[in-house]
Amino acid sequence: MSEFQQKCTLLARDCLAPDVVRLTFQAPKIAVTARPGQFVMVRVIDGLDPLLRRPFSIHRSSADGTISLLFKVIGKGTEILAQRCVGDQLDLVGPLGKGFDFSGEQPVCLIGGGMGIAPLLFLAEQLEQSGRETQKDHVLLGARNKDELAPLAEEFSALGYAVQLASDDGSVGHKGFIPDLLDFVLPSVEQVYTCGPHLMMENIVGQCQQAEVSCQVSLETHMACGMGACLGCTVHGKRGLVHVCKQGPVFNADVLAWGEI
Amino acid sequence: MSEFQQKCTLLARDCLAPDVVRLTFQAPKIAVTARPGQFVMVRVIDGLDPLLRRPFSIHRSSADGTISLLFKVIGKGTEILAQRCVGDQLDLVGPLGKGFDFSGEQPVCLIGGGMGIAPLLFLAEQLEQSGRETQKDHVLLGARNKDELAPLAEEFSALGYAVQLASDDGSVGHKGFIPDLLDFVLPSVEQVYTCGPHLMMENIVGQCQQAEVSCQVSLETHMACGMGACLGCTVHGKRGLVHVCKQGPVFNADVLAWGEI
Amino acid sequence: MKEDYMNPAEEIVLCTGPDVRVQIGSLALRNPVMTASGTFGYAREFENLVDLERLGAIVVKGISLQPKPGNPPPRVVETACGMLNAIGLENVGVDRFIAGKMKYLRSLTTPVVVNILGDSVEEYGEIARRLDGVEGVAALEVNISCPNVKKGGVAFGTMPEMAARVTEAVREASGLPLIVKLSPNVTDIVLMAKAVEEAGADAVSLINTLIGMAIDPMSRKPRLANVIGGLSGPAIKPVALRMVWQVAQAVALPVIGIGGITTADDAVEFMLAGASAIQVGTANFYDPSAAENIVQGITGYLQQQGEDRLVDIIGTLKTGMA
Amino acid sequence: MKEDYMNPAEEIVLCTGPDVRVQIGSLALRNPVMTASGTFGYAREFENLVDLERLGAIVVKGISLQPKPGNPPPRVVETACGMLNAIGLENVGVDRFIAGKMKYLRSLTTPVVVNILGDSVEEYGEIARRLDGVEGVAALEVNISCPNVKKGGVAFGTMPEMAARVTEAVREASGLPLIVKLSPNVTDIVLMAKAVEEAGADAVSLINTLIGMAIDPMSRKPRLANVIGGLSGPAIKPVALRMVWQVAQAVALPVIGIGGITTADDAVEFMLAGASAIQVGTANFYDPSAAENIVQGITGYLQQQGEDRLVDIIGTLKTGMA
Ligand SMILES: Cc1cc2nc3c(=O)[nH]c(=O)nc-3n(C[C@H](O)[C@H](O)[C@H](O)COP(=O)(O)OP(=O)(O)OC[C@H]3O[C@@H](n4cnc5c(N)ncnc54)[C@H](O)[C@@H]3O)c2cc1C
Ligand SMILES: Cc1cc2nc3c(=O)[nH]c(=O)nc-3n(C[C@H](O)[C@H](O)[C@H](O)COP(=O)(O)OP(=O)(O)OC[C@H]3O[C@@H](n4cnc5c(N)ncnc54)[C@H](O)[C@@H]3O)c2cc1C
Ligand SMILES: Cc1cc2nc3c(=O)[nH]c(=O)nc-3n(C[C@H](O)[C@H](O)[C@H](O)COP(=O)(O)O)c2cc1C
Ligand SMILES: Cc1cc2nc3c(=O)[nH]c(=O)nc-3n(C[C@H](O)[C@H](O)[C@H](O)COP(=O)(O)O)c2cc1C
Ligand code: FES
Ligand code: FES
Repeated sequence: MSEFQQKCTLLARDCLAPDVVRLTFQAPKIAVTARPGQFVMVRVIDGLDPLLRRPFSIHRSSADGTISLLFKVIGKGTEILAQRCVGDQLDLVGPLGKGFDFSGEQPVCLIGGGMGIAPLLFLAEQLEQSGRETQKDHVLLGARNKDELAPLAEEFSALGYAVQLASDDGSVGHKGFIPDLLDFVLPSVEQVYTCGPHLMMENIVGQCQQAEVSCQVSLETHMACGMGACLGCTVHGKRGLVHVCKQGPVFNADVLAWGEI
Repeated sequence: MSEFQQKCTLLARDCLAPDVVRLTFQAPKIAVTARPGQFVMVRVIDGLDPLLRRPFSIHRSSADGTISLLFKVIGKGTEILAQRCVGDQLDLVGPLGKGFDFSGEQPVCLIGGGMGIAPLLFLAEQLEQSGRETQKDHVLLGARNKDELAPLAEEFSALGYAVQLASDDGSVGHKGFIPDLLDFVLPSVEQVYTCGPHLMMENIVGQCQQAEVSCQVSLETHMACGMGACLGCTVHGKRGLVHVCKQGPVFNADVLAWGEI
Repeated sequence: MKEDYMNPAEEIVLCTGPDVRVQIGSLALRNPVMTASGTFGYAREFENLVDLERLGAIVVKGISLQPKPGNPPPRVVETACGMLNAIGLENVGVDRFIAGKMKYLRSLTTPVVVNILGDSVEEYGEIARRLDGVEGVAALEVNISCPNVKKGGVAFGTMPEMAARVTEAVREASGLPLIVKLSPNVTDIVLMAKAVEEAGADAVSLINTLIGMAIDPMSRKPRLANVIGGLSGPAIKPVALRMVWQVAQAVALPVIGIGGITTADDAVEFMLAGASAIQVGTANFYDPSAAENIVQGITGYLQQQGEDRLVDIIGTLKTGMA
Repeated sequence: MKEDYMNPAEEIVLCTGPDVRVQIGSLALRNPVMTASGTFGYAREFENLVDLERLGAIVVKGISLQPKPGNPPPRVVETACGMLNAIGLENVGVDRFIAGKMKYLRSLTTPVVVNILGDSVEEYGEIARRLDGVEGVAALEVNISCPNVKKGGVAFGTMPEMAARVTEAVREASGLPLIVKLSPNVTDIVLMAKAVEEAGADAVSLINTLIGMAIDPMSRKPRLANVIGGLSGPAIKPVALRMVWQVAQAVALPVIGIGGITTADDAVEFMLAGASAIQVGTANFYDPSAAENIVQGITGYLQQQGEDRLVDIIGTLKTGMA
């Protein structure tokens, strides 16, 4: 495993919803090494405010040396990032962390909530490229509304997956919570991959445990360094604290102490 | 006297030289009230680094409600300011300070060195609009080279002034120091207005005192507030310290203690 | 004149919204937002930019017995998210202050707090005496971060006994509400707060500036003529908030929080930590509308949190594990 | 792997340029740029991003006698130009450190400084004893900002006597060069520096973090589970620089400057103020190449200033009026 610090040119900036942005960077070294579930630390500005880099999952990584990030504007850092112009050079460090383990051949289910969808597209693409029959795999995506979901859903569909949607306002798919959809899917899959809001993941992990289906989750915590140096990114594991940036962000759900995280 | 805090839209951004930029803002309230020699405090960024506003002389102020600033990129703040895009909204406070006194009718000489030229164009325009015969007035401008001087010189010429130039590299006009040109001009003027590097102004003030020509200078100091509240912007006057932002930036040269400033 | 950012709907909120009044001892404030000493001049400097009648209180630049010329320039320098100042307490002296500045200040309905400083215990007492009974002075704030000339220049604010003696001297000399402003440059600020509480203070305000320094690598000279100066601004907010929290838990006096406050959220942080009011300092420089915006933002916060009265949130920080 | 920003011309400069070697007591460094404890892990974390052989020295994460799990999350929060951390000194303990981490560290030619911490004077001594004679350990840095459990949790670094006793205990237990790392949360850091100088320290490093706090207004909870934490980053640089300047004037020991250093100019400021070396801390997080860039930038500075040897600029701040 190797990571790089690179000045990366911003190649494209698409707004999927008013506050949901997809950025594509020229990042050859990162793109070549990245695996689904890994992330990058982005310096959103050259100045000192905000000071720390921001972590984002790699949403797409392409053989042409580009990577994409998909994120929602929620605070100072993402606001600045969303306003960077095509042509700007940003300083990225990555790929970082431990990604998804997707060596199996049995049907799987990818479950993304909100921006948790970001790493799953990269995973979906890699799964598809491994030559499997993606029609047997399931993709469940949830977000606030149709605007946010539609463009992403199409990209999963284009890869051949059976995609089901849930939206908070019912503007597309099931109105409500994504885990509601899981009942019907769990019996036919051997592995669940999920990323999204904590409550959603907790619920999914519970269902998986009952159904005895293996589940990998991608976690978010506040990170100062992203590479195991600050020890700031801990969460409670069953056998003590674990560091999300190095031991994760993807964990086998069983190792985590869900009640305390 | 009244000052305003306004979000001002950046209307135009011209590069006069690689590191010399002119910005024009929609700033109706400031434009209407501004007098030559006054300045604005500009918040170059919404974040907290850099924290303080940056002071810039009003370079032009027009009846259509716009003001222009002319500045050189020398550090963090000016670098960011130079990169702001047309359409951006910047927070300006102004007009601030005491400007030039230009009530007299006798021939005058305007002497600008480097970015010290900025406030003099506004002064030259107002003098011209007051209906005087600008051919009898002199304008001496100095800067590093022709690139920096030519566009500005033309604007003074267009107003009818007799313009003489000096450049460090001799690429236009006299090769060397602007004060060298003053000998020939001083006998024919009653009032000198100057803004520029400290050494240049000190030399000019000396020549004016010898020739018994009144001289007004515009000073620069580090400023935290620009409106008389922080007491940070002091320089040595003959009768104790003076505050540049409130008692200046334009001073009658006689009140300042030139050796100590 | 201040650009009018508010629309009529927001205006109405101000009239019918939550109760944001607070009390600092006997001093009643219409809202908790004060301007900090040395960062708001004598208020008139801001009259065109800020609606002074919207502020909770105004603390004027520190006043000494005799006029002080202050330090030689340069006196201010920017630092990362902060600034250093070594103004050197330039001011016109208490008599010219009363004669020259109070008339305008009296014309405002906003309470005026006079920040005072001295070289000796006696001098503090004497300034307080001269200000006692001056119409329009609502309270005194005692800056104890000044060097005690008789004790070799050690700041009054770094030794509990000296701070207590200053407090007593001012207490004796004046019946005005007495706020003692603490220095953060100490090992244990709680000790200082307790000392001035026992000595008769009605409230404490904190923090004054941290001592700092900056150097110009090119000239190899300090960036301030005075070499060292006071660090203020957002950079120091975490330290200020910690000290306010520690002091608020340890004393019964009302605490006024100061340090890097720029937004309503900042102000709320201090109030949750136990401050009954706050002061806006350096922010007045980079955003003259900061104090006014904070007043409005606090109202918005209370509405969002479903609280009717600001006093109900003071010190309600949840530190338990729950 | 680090993106190669340097062109060949610059490479040559590094070979033929000014002499940037410095000496910390008996410890000779190829350049003055060290990485600060707790911000560079055990160095290996950065092996792909930084050429570790270019650093002056590496200070590893603080080591205690027994393994420590550290504090519950959240442990870090960003502040204006800074960050707060309450890691709680998580580490594997001295024995596992020696067994598990030293092998890699020994493979580097860069000197390794081990930062140690304890709950009691005895514990400091014991860790020092276990590290004494371990191959590859070039020096000890003693973190005295930890609470003395026997003295009700008051930090060793806030009382001169306690700091002196820790220093003596380590001095007795080990022949390694001994750096004592001072806490800035004191009224008079010079007193602390003198106390550890007398107690046998070979050098002092400063500053450790300032104690700070942050609150989330929405949840009304502290942003750190531990409530308070250590403030680091550019925000604290002015305070650090002031303390380094004060200490460098007062003691004969070499001083190592720490606090907010991000650029070569920052490093130079500390050296002009009297530091013989510097440590890069929080900057490693937001710019992993910071330390390496500083090494290069210092060389550039010396060339620009026409200086042949870095040691000639140490403490050359011009504070006179001239
Ligand atoms: C491994 C990992 C992968 C991520 N991938 C994505 C992604 O693909 N798309 C996306 O939209 N978001 C993602 N996030 C969350 C993203 O990092 C935050 O939304 C972002 O840091 C917010 O920054 P801000 O300055 O806008 O918010 P602010 O709230 O202003 O940030 C303040 C501080 O809190 C931290 N912070 C705030 N929210 C979060 C959060 N949810 N997780 C971690 N740190 C946070 C910031 O990094 C910063 O240090 C990921 C987080 C992690 C840890
Ligand atoms: C009344 C007044 C009018 C001015 N008018 C102009 C103008 O029309 N055109 C122009 O190019 N410049 C002008 N200046 C200078 C301009 O303010 C500085 O060049 C600018 O502040 C530099 O900011 P920076 O962040 O790029 O530099 P930095 O060096 O990074 O700034 C660091 C700090 O030093 C201050 N500072 C640095 N240089 C100066 C300086 N020369 N004067 C005052 N403060 C300084 C900055 O404001 C800031 O607080 C004027 C200054 C004053 C006081
Ligand atoms: C330029 C300047 C001048 C100051 N003068 C005084 C003063 O005269 N008396 C005083 O008690 N505090 C003075 N202070 C300290 C402030 O009132 C305040 O305590 C400090 O700046 C921290 O708050 P802030 O971070 O919001 O600025 C001054 C601060 C600044 C920046
Ligand atoms: C996350 C983190 C962990 C730290 N851990 C230690 C430690 O274990 N021992 C120690 O002496 N200092 C520790 N420090 C303090 C730093 O070594 C340094 O003194 C401080 O951060 C100031 O420098 P900076 O502003 O460059 O970060 C830590 C700092 C941070 C940010
Ligand atoms: S983010 Fe620093 S160790 Fe994980
Ligand atoms: S800049 Fe603040 S008083 Fe002049």
